[in-house]
Amino acid sequence: MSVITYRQALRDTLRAEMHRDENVILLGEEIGVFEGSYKITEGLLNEFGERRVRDTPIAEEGFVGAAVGAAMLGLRPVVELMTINFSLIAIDQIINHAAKIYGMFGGQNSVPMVIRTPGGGGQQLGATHSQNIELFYAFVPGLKVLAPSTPAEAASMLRAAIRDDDPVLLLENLGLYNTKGEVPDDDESVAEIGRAAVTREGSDITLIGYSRMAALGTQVAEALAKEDISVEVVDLRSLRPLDRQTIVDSVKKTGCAVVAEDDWLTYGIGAEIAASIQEGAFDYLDAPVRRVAMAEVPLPYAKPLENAALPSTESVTTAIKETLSAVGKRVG
Amino acid sequence: MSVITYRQALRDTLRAEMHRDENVILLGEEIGVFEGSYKITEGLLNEFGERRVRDTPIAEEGFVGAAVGAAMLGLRPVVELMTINFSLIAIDQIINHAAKIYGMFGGQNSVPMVIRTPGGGGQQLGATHSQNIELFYAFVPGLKVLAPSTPAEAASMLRAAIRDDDPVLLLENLGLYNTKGEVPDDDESVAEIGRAAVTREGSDITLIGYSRMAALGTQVAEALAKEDISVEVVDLRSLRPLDRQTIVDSVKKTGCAVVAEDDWLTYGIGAEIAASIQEGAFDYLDAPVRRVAMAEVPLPYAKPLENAALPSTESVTTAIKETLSAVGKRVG
Amino acid sequence: MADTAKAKGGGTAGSTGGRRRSRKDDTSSRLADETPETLLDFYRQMLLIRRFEERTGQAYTQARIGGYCHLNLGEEATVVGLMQALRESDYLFTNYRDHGYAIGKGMSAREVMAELYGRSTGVSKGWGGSMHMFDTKTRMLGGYGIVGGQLPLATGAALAVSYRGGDEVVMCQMGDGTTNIGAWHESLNIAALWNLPIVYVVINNFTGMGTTVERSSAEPDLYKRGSAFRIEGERVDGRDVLAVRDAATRLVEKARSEQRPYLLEATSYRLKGHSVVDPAKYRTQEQIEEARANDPVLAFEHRLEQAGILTEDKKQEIAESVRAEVADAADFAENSPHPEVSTLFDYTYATPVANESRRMPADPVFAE
Amino acid sequence: MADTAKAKGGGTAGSTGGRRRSRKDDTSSRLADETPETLLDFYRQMLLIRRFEERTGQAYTQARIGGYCHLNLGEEATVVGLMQALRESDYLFTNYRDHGYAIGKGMSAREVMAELYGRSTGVSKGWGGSMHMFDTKTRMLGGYGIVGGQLPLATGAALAVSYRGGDEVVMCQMGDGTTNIGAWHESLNIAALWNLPIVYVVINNFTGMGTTVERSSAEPDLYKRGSAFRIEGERVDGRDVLAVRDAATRLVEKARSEQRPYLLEATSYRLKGHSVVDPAKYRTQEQIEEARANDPVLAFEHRLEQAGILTEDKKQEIAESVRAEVADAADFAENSPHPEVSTLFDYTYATPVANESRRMPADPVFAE
Ligand SMILES: Cc1ncc(C[n+]2csc(CCOP(=O)(O)OP(=O)(O)O)c2C)c(N)n1
Ligand SMILES: Cc1ncc(C[n+]2csc(CCOP(=O)(O)OP(=O)(O)O)c2C)c(N)n1
Ligand SMILES: [Mg+2]
Ligand SMILES: [Mg+2]
Repeated sequence: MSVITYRQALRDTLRAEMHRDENVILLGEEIGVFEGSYKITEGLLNEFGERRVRDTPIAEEGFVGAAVGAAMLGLRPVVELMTINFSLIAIDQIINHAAKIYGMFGGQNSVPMVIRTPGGGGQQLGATHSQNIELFYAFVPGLKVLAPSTPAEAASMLRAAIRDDDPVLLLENLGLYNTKGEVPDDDESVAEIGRAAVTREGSDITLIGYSRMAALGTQVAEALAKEDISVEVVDLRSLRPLDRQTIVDSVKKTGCAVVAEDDWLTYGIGAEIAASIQEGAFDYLDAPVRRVAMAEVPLPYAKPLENAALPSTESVTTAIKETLSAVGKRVG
Repeated sequence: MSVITYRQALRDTLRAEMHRDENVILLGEEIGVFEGSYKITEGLLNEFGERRVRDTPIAEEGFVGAAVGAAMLGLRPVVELMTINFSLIAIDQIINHAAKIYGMFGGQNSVPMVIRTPGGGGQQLGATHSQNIELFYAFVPGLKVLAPSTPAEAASMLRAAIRDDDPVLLLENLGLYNTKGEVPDDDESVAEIGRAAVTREGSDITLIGYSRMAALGTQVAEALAKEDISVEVVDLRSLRPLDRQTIVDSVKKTGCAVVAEDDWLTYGIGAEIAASIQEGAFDYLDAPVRRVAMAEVPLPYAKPLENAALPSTESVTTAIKETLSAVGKRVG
Repeated sequence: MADTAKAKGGGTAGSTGGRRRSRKDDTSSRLADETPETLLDFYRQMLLIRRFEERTGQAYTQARIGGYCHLNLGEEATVVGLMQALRESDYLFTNYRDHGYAIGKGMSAREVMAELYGRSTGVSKGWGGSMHMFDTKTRMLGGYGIVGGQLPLATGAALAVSYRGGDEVVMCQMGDGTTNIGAWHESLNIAALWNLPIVYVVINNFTGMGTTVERSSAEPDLYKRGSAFRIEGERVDGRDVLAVRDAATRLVEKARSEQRPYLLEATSYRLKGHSVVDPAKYRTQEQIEEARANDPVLAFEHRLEQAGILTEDKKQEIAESVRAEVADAADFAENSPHPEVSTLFDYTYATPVANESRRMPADPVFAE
Repeated sequence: MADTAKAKGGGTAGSTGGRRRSRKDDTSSRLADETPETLLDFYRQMLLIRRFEERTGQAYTQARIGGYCHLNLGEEATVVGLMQALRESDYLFTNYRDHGYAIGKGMSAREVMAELYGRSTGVSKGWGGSMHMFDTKTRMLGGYGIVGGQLPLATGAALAVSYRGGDEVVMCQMGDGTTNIGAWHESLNIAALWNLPIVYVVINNFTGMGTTVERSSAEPDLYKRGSAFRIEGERVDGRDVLAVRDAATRLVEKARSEQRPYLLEATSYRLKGHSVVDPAKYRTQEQIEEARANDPVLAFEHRLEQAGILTEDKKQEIAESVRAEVADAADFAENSPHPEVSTLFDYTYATPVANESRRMPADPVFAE
């Protein structure tokens, strides 16, 4: 076991997979000479050369589509999109092409590729650079969408994504790149796509999150444990397919739930979680599923406004406590 | 009152608004000489000339963005996107620009424009041409999204959209263009954006839909009335803002609900409806909110497969009856 | 060699837009350089596409075929000429106007017609339909319905070839209207930067659906648009099958040996509307007559007859064999099974995955 | 007139890529044609941007400014020269590297600095930050952070001008890397087709973030890329404020009188990294020295000194006045109020609407 950052876990995994399989190539803006806008690919151009680590022009649609075409011929391209906001320029190639080619042509040709891209607000990047739009990909059959919340998950999910024969979007997070965690030395674990995980057991309430909000959820749970509130944390890990059973099983045990998400509330990821819970655990629910999400505005640059608009440990804590009051469980 | 098609209602309204306001111009592929892929703009080039009815190159990002820029200077462009599937090429200009400009620059400049585009499967157009991705726009603060289900709604909503100072996406539907309905002569009604409507009163169950599924919902309700099942139909009409209160008030009355949607189930529009109902009518719900939606596959071309994958009167009827059984209401 | 225009990295600008007719003169392709077998083979292939598409149009109006349906009528010489330039191992990507290409690249008329009928014996098992012919064996990697969508894909396929050091070439077909979309610019730039073995082929039928090339492309001499990437372009008369073959072969072989992209524009005349349902009311009488006068199948037939290569007997024989092949294809399609509803979830993912949704519309989310 | 290269509809291709240094020779701008007032004004404007950006960099490292922050250091002559070409009524759209342009188009250093500090006195009321300077009064319609996003917008603004028959011109600034994105192609094509009064200006600092122009643009002579649309292009030495002003004025006035688009490329040298946080480790020592040697502010200062126009006194006076203006701007920003959290929902919609969400993160969906 070593304690490394989420960034390092991604980098180590990319490197190991490139050594393992000659078909793995990297494409993206500024991933080579500049070593990546967030330095995930640091050192890789030096080690593998221009043939395998390709700086692309600023042409998201073109190079994501090129990755799809290369994958059709059997390469396993790993594309970096600098942030998920820029994926909107490439979305036609992702949704109308990568996600469709296997099915639309009757299963003749798979598209083994990975798109790595960070979401995350809270960096004062303003309205166009702070969106969490993983929903757009999680919605689409034919894609697989993974959202690691720890360095160990980042490694095992990236490994799974590269080895999978379908297009996988790996949702990273600006706010997590510097977070640290234990990752096995000579790690070879491969995450199972389509599985959520109970990352902390508890009995009073279920808290469901993914990516940054799963990490934040664990902190909230730890803090509340000191107040004798026992929070069970479910990390969704896979946004498509969605593992409803793990969520519902937890809620059947606790009787109530809060969903924490970094995107906008209306139609956000949490809507599906709440809808699924009421369908799957209807008779077990003692209070409505509560959602904590971003205020529904174009995210402002000014720090006080941005802070107010984003979910936080405070707002998640409030939602948990109010839900527990509603079900008549003692709080604090 | 005249009985006209949904297509005619749109055309008449475009024409009247162009006469009313010189700032209204039309942009889109093949809307002029070709008179529109679905003939909504038939006759308008002849009447208004090339200055106001502009055939664009096949360049969705370019001409949608040009409409945004023109709107910034006070024109009121109405853009046609041939189908919503092609909006993915323009989505960066819609989400990162049209929806952001008012807020990101501190409310200095509004963007009064309309994007008209049809969704709808069931025409054997295959996986890339049969998607219902209104979710992507309904999710985004800064946009307004309307979904008319009748000719009268098409007219009053298009009028509202053109006169509104914000970017509005008007979701039309391939399956509705030929449907007929009453529209007032010299119609001047302007829909209120952000309001749902109870389009049929009932007491046993609430059926919620929008666009084609609201129209289909009315048919189902009429058929079930013959079996003495009283279905209240809520037509969402506005996907953003979403009128939760009207939905919840109906469910408080009936005690149960089915959502019918033409998009994929997981993370679809119905997820938010179900989530909102369990939050707003928790103590009134006698059974889980049930959702009827498209099977989660890239939609196949072959008719038997396509038919099986799409929601229909049968599947909506089944869901209603099974929900009524679950709450112990007599069925049929 | 046929009359072609050339632009080195885009050539000189300032030339006029508008239609440019190539006349049969000294520079046009010479029959004398070809064997009669070759010429008759090309004629038969062109006629097969002609009859196949006519039959497709009928079947569409009889509702045996659904969705959008775009025909290659009027483009037979272009299609056949282009396909001669490719080796079996070369890859092809096209737009939705793809029936002729599918046949030309080696799929059987039967399987293509079955795809149009949406049957499980179709090349894409009935999942694709008219716009989505695909066959890994013959290396036609799709028909695509999103305008310009095939360009990044084809560019990426060329990247894979280049990465592996293979000697295949990728051909990427598109229409004139497609040169205005962003994917065009991004793809050609990438192909030029990375020295990819690909030939982009623009079929210039002078119109998108109803919008003329002059009203949609600010440089209507489309072969010159490679200039923005230092990609050499050529224009060829798409009604002349030999000229098309020659130009395409030359550029494909250059792409192969030099490992860089080329651009070929083939002018052509759509005989009917944009798709089967389009009555093309926007066309003038003059345009209709122009298209008819430029019918490449009749013109080639006439040339071969004049040269004594196509005798009346031979003509009858070929007509009959083509008729039979098309009839057989339609019968095959008609009698083929529809895909089973039980296969609906077979092709969402190549790697099976936990918790994949397999819910039919009426099913609850949680099965009891 | 300064040394400019010209391409008529793209001109001839085949010229070499790579950096092209313009030397001060006979063709460079002549001081003698200008009044000392003009020259000193330009010098002061350039120095103001220089000092403003240095201060911005400091404030960023002191965490007074957040987000991404891109400076105009090294581009002062380009910015000032371009802004001279515009009338007050002309419109400007830029990318995120926009502080200098905002000041040059007429915003006060105070309001621009306040925007950087995220204060409600900022030009965009603190909602935009560094990348999003905007002011309807001075007709700078934004600073945009999505690469290429401003191109369709600016094109549409020119459409509105043209539709109304106005005599304004739109200037659309961007970086070299931006010429590779699809929006470039779609926008220039539309502008040329529809005869729109717009000048696209490419600031070629020879690099995106760290990727050189040769590795990202297959035609690295960027001013020639207009050839794909028959748009005439010119290149000008962006270190020479007079040359930039002359070239920009000429093209802006042509766009105005002829009602059509033009393309201007200004070569320039980024003095620092891509953004404040970028140490630019990928730059060679030679490149760093080259950039320093090409410092446009020092060069212009030196020229004015040599010509006896900038005396030591004058230099001190200007330096002091600029110092004071920047210090005042920073004080103003520092002492301005933060936007109130109660304003969070003020700018989602221009037309108020029923059922708009005004929920804070901890609020339930249904208020009691
Ligand atoms: C992105 C996108 N926009 C619009 C359409 C609708 N559409 C289908 S074909 C077509 C015209 C294409 O013209 P061209 O490229 O010249 O090809 P042709 O049909 O003439 O062969 C259009 C606009 C589409 N399929 N995809
Ligand atoms: C669509 C998009 N892709 C990527 C980025 C990230 N990005 C920001 S600036 C930049 C480089 C731009 O280079 P250039 O156009 O030359 O402008 P410069 O910064 O040199 O002025 C990149 C890739 C972005 N903001 N938007
Ligand atoms: Mg065409
Ligand atoms: Mg640059």
